Amino acid sequence: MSKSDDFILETRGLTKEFKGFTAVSEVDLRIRRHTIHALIGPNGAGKTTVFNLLTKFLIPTRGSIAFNGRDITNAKPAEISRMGVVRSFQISAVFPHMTARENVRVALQRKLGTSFHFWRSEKTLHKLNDRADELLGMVGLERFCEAMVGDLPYGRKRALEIATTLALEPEMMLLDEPTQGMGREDVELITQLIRKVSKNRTILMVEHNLGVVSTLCDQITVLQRGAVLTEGTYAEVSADPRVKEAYMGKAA
Amino acid sequence: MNKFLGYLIVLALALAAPLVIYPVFLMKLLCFALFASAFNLILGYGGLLSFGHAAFFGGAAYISGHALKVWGLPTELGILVGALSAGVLGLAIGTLAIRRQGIYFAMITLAMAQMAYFVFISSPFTGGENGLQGVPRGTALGLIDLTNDRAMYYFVLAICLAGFLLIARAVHSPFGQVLSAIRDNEDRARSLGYDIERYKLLAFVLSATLAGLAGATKTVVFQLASLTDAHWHMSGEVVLMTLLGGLGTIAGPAVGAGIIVTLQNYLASGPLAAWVPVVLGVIFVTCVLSFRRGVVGELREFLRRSF
Amino acid sequence: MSDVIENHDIGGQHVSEHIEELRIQDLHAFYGESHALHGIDMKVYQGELVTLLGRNGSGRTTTLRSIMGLIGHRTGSIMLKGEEVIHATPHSIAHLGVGYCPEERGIFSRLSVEENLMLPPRVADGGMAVEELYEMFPNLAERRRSQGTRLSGGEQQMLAMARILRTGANILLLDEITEGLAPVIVDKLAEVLIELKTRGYTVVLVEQNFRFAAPLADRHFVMDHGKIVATIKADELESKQHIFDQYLSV
Amino acid sequence: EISDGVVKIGLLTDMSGTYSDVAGPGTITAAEMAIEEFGGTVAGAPIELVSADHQNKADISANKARQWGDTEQVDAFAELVTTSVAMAVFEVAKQQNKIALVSGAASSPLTNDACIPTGLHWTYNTRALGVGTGSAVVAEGGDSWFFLTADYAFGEALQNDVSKVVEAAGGKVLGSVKHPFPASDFSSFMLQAQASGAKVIGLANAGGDTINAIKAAKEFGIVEAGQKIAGLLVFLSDVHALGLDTAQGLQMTVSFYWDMNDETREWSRRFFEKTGKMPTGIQAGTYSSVRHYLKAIEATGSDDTDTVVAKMREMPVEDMFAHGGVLRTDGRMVHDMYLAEVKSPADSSGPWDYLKIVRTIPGEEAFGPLSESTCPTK
Amino acid sequence: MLTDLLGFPPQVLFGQLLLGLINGAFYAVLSLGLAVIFGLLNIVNFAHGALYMLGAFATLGLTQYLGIGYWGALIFAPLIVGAIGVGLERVLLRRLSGIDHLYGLLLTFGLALVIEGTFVKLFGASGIPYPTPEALQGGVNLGFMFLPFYRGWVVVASLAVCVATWYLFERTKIGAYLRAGTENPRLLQAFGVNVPLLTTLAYGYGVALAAFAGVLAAPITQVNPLMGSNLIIVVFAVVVIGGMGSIMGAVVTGLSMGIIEGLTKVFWPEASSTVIFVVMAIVLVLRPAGLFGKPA
Ligand SMILES: Nc1ncnc2c1ncn2[C@@H]1O[C@H](COP(=O)(O)OP(=O)(O)OP(=O)(O)O)[C@@H](O)[C@H]1O
Ligand SMILES: Nc1ncnc2c1ncn2[C@@H]1O[C@H](COP(=O)(O)OP(=O)(O)OP(=O)(O)O)[C@@H](O)[C@H]1O
Ligand SMILES: [Mg+2]
Ligand SMILES: [Mg+2]
Repeated sequence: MSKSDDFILETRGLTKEFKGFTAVSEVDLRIRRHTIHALIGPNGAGKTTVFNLLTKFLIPTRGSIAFNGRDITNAKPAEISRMGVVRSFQISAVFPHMTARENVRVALQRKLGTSFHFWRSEKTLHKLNDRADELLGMVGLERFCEAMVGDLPYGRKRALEIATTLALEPEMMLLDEPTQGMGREDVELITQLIRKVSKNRTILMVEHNLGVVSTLCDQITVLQRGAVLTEGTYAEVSADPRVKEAYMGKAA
Repeated sequence: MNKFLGYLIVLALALAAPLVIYPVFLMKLLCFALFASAFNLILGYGGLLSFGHAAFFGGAAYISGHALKVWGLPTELGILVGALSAGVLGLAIGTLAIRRQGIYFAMITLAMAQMAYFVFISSPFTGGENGLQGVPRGTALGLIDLTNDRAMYYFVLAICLAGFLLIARAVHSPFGQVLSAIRDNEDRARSLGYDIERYKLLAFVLSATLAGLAGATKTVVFQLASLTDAHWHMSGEVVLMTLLGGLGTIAGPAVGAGIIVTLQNYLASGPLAAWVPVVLGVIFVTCVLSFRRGVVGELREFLRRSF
Repeated sequence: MSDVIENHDIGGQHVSEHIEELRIQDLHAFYGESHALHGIDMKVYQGELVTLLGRNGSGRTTTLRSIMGLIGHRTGSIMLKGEEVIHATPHSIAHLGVGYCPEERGIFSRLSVEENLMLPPRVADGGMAVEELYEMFPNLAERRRSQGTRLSGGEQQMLAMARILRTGANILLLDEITEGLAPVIVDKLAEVLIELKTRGYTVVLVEQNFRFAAPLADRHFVMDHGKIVATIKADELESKQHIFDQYLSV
Repeated sequence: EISDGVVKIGLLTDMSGTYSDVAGPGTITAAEMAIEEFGGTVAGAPIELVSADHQNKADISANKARQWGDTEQVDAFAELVTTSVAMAVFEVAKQQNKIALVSGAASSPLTNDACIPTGLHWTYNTRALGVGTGSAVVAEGGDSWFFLTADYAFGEALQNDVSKVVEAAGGKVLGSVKHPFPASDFSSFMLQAQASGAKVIGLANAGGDTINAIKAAKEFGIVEAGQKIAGLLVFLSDVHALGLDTAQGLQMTVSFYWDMNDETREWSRRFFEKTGKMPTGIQAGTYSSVRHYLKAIEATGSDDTDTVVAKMREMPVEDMFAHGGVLRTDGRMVHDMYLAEVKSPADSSGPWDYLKIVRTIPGEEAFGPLSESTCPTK
Repeated sequence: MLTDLLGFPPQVLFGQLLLGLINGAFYAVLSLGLAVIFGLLNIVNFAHGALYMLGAFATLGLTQYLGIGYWGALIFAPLIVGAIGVGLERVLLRRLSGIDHLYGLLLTFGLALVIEGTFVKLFGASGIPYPTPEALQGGVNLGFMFLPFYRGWVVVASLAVCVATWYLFERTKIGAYLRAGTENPRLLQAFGVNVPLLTTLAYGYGVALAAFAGVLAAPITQVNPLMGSNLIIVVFAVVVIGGMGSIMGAVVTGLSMGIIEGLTKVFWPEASSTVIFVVMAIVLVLRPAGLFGKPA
């Protein structure tokens, strides 16, 4: 298998219609292994919908999705997560009534295979604490291991979410606007973090912050009105007048 | 260490209690405490309000009653059969209900329980409105005569303690962790690869089985299973017990059950006899308005604040 | 900061801008037992656009929510158009002509896009016409019959903004309105805000996107740990860069 | 010879539910009136009455009775309205060897398959009700019947007993419909009864169900259209609730009516002074059963269960409720019953003047011979 | 012959359908009130049955003590009970805003116990008769059944109330406020809508609807302290089948459940009190948000 066509995820003719409204139409997406791939486009272009299709939160009207050459069009959310595809949410997704450590541990715990064991002590999970703290350290949350997550500020919750996602050691991560709602310093932190964790991983992200996109992403797909407008590197895409007009405006 | 001491004191009290207090009353209290704790497993820790738990409590009561009276099974086995069949019923109802949330979950469980009630009221083996009377208490382990109230008490205490321990363990187990994660944020738990329906279902079945254990034990104590046990008022009562004691606390439901059972028992023969529903109503209203965390929850909060 | 503010200080063109639209004194706010604002003092004049800057959790949203009367426990003084509103209910505050665009957008899922747009009662004359708004946000026009929460993240943001422009409110409290919007739309929003300023609206903007806020604002309030730690006028941006560095970076 | 130095009677009744009017607080008053007659002491020991609300629930009753027996030295249980309660208390009484004086529950199985040696069924039973109303109605030409039956044991027992009587008298039962208990709307069942073409619609239910059924019959013009309603268990308080306008002409079998003779009038007047209501059969029966129980203790000087029960059987029941009443070995207290008809508003002189006694049904006829009883310990 | 086929004359079937419709009219008005209250307060109003009973007692009281007859009661009883509802909301329910609706359910459950218990204590459990208004006495023979005029009036009056309510909630601005208020009352208030007042009025209105049903019921059933206690759970099921908070759902489901129940009474009478729950379970499995509910 040659390097160039080693695509970890491929979609063919992916389409989603909502009651006569086509949110995603005939999208052929090919994501190369071990790259950071961005999905950008105007509001309502269908980025989140594509995400939901890939992660099985929505069922495609037509088209197919293959992960590592396997057809996953009809898989369930939990299944693809176990296959190694993990997503983050546009609105922060944490377990607010648990501590940060417990949040991460819930993700680590699955691999132990004891999650149905209601007769076993919780202490059997303590052996995961070191790994959990290490992950929290990676996202700059070492001081918050014991904190109740509900009380953390927004940016911290996003960071925690990434730590939790990493705990699953996913082969592929899907990040929906990972820097949304963050201050400059947090954006910086997350950008570095994504770069750090992208080693040996494939990342697909939706992002409106072009600064982040330009520094991080190897490949960019631009969606407009549900269809692919163009694809290429940041330089290629941002030079395209159609992209400027439809999406970037003065920013480019 | 302190906690351990606390448990020891409670245990000692439980062992000594029948010397002072009427044992049958204590047994009733224990059974309801177990029932409420089982219910708390699904509401307090699973975040699912079941409004049909009476079906498990009452169903197990009837089945173990039948097993003991008609089939003549030994007492332990009869209780076990009752509890397990409640578990099976829980599996059936749970499979249907578990995909729904909030008020819809409550309503589906209520609907299924009403159907179960219909079955109970119309099957000949339950004795309909008259109930299943004269269930033999039998012996424990074939040795100890359970017609003696004291002996029966220790037998019930052992069963209920086992039940409480199982619940306490389940809450603080790997499974319990996943369960509280699911309660906090279902979508996230699913995206981490957990098949949340199966976790909820397991919790539901556990809760149903333990509720059944309570119902079956109660049948043996009173030698009687009746429609009261399966009526929707019972489902309501167990919610009230749990809330009054403190939702999502280990001791809360037991305390709540204790308060309600005691009240019902003592009000019924006092001057307030005709006012029982009114008095209970007033208690619930005040409880909801002024100490929502429940007795145990408020106590814990008070201790937390003052120390 | 001196109490006498010269005309040029506040970036407006009219003398009327000396009118205090909003004055906050020693504002404290609490979430349950947790103390979120520790004594805020600020003034905003009519026709002015100010920003609240700060890190995540520094209390900017809480400040807006306090002004709106949405925080149960608050003390101090908040004067809106000369009226004390610290004890007022949110709906009476709104009727003073205040429009609020919340951080979480708050689109009503049981209402269609159009119903969402038409929902807030008019609180004063001079709101924008619906057609004008649809022109401004064509996405909304296209999806007007959709259920509100079926919109994409960005579309919801547009709807949240559009809906308060219709009511005639002339004090706008805007919380992170560029969040999740495509750069082209952000550009458009900047134009809108400039237009609003010329119409004499008073705007308090909470923003992360400094690139967006800097050219629009007359003054910046920098917040940290529930306090205002610095006030920076538009023309001092460069000279006071160190303050930004201190409070906004790591 | 009196155990624990006190004679204690535990009265279990429905204090707030469906039966609180026909039984309820009034039965406590009635029992107290019986105790007062003894001046509060019997055989030198004080008489004590404790009471509790059983909420019509078998489990609550069993629990309470057991506790009374175990911890409060209660010697006899009284009243016990509704069949399930009576049966549950029978179970306890059997184990603890205590006396159960049933005046509220109606099912005839209490002295048949479900009987216990110390369970005494006082006021009436479903058979007696059937004999009274059933045979009277058939005799008047109502020879085809359709039943509206409460869907529980009591309703079934009532329907069975009445059916037997009707068929024995040459009538036919065309069908029946079981309705949920309790039910609020009877129009639909009435329509089915109407469609059956039966001459008589028998109401095998009680309390609120009977009241609502009778109202529905009136509303839908059932009686005008030529069918007759037979209320099989109707109490004075039900008539009071229905009003004479609706209830007039209704035939019913009663164990007691306040306005039968001077004795009943005198007692009922005293009862009325205490409660503001005229007594029902259950309330009068409670008085009678408690009084007879105390008389037996007085006579034997003992409160030992077996001694007392034997004495109670030996002595005839003589009071304003029953004359020459006989307590049989199956537990049945055999006394006269009465067939009554509800007066028209014009015939009534005012509140509580509701019934006209049409016929006295001799005890043997009402309750059947002992040989018919299927009680194994008779 | 149809009779042979069905096992009973077809007239019975028509009769039962009509009766079902009449019962359905009660369910519709009661569940409408519940739906309104759930819609805006997010409270499962367990006291609804007790308030329905209060409506009937108010009718009785008005007649006995003030000499106001049925027609006056039709207006005043809902007003009086509605005012009681307003009081309950102001004093008690208000304090539960913003917390889990479980607590609302509990509080109203407690209230129902208190109200019903008190009335049983005061008036006994067997109920007090209330005469059918003179103008509506008698009935008409429809051929397949005798229709009392009063029952016909019940259907007409209920439908009128239902249509008016539906219009109010789905076609006016108030309706939009109510729906928005269900979701995010704080924000709606921040837009300038007096939400506390809206909430109070909505509760009062829902309660008044219950009382209205109580007035309609008074001449049919007894005026009985427990008349609402068993009805509530059925009405509750009706609301869920229709879709919690859906006005249209409450009305349509109320009527159709009445009819289904009527049919069951012909084919399998013992099951008539259970059939609604069977329908509910089926509906919820197939359409989780109820027939007319919008999925969240
Ligand atoms: N469940 C749904 N029903 C109907 N329309 C929907 C639904 N979900 C999304 N849409 C529509 O599909 C389009 C694409 O939405 P999507 O959320 O994928 O956009 P997006 O590219 O993520 O935009 P943004 O950058 O604003 O988040 C939008 O116009 C949206 O209104
Ligand atoms: N509902 C709440 N309950 C408890 N604490 C809260 C709540 N909302 C905010 N806080 C706390 O109040 C403080 C100020 O929060 P606020 O939301 O005002 O910050 P912000 O500056 O708007 O930040 P962000 O960028 O996260 O929106 C934070 O410490 C936050 O954790
Ligand atoms: Mg999106
Ligand atoms: Mg904020």
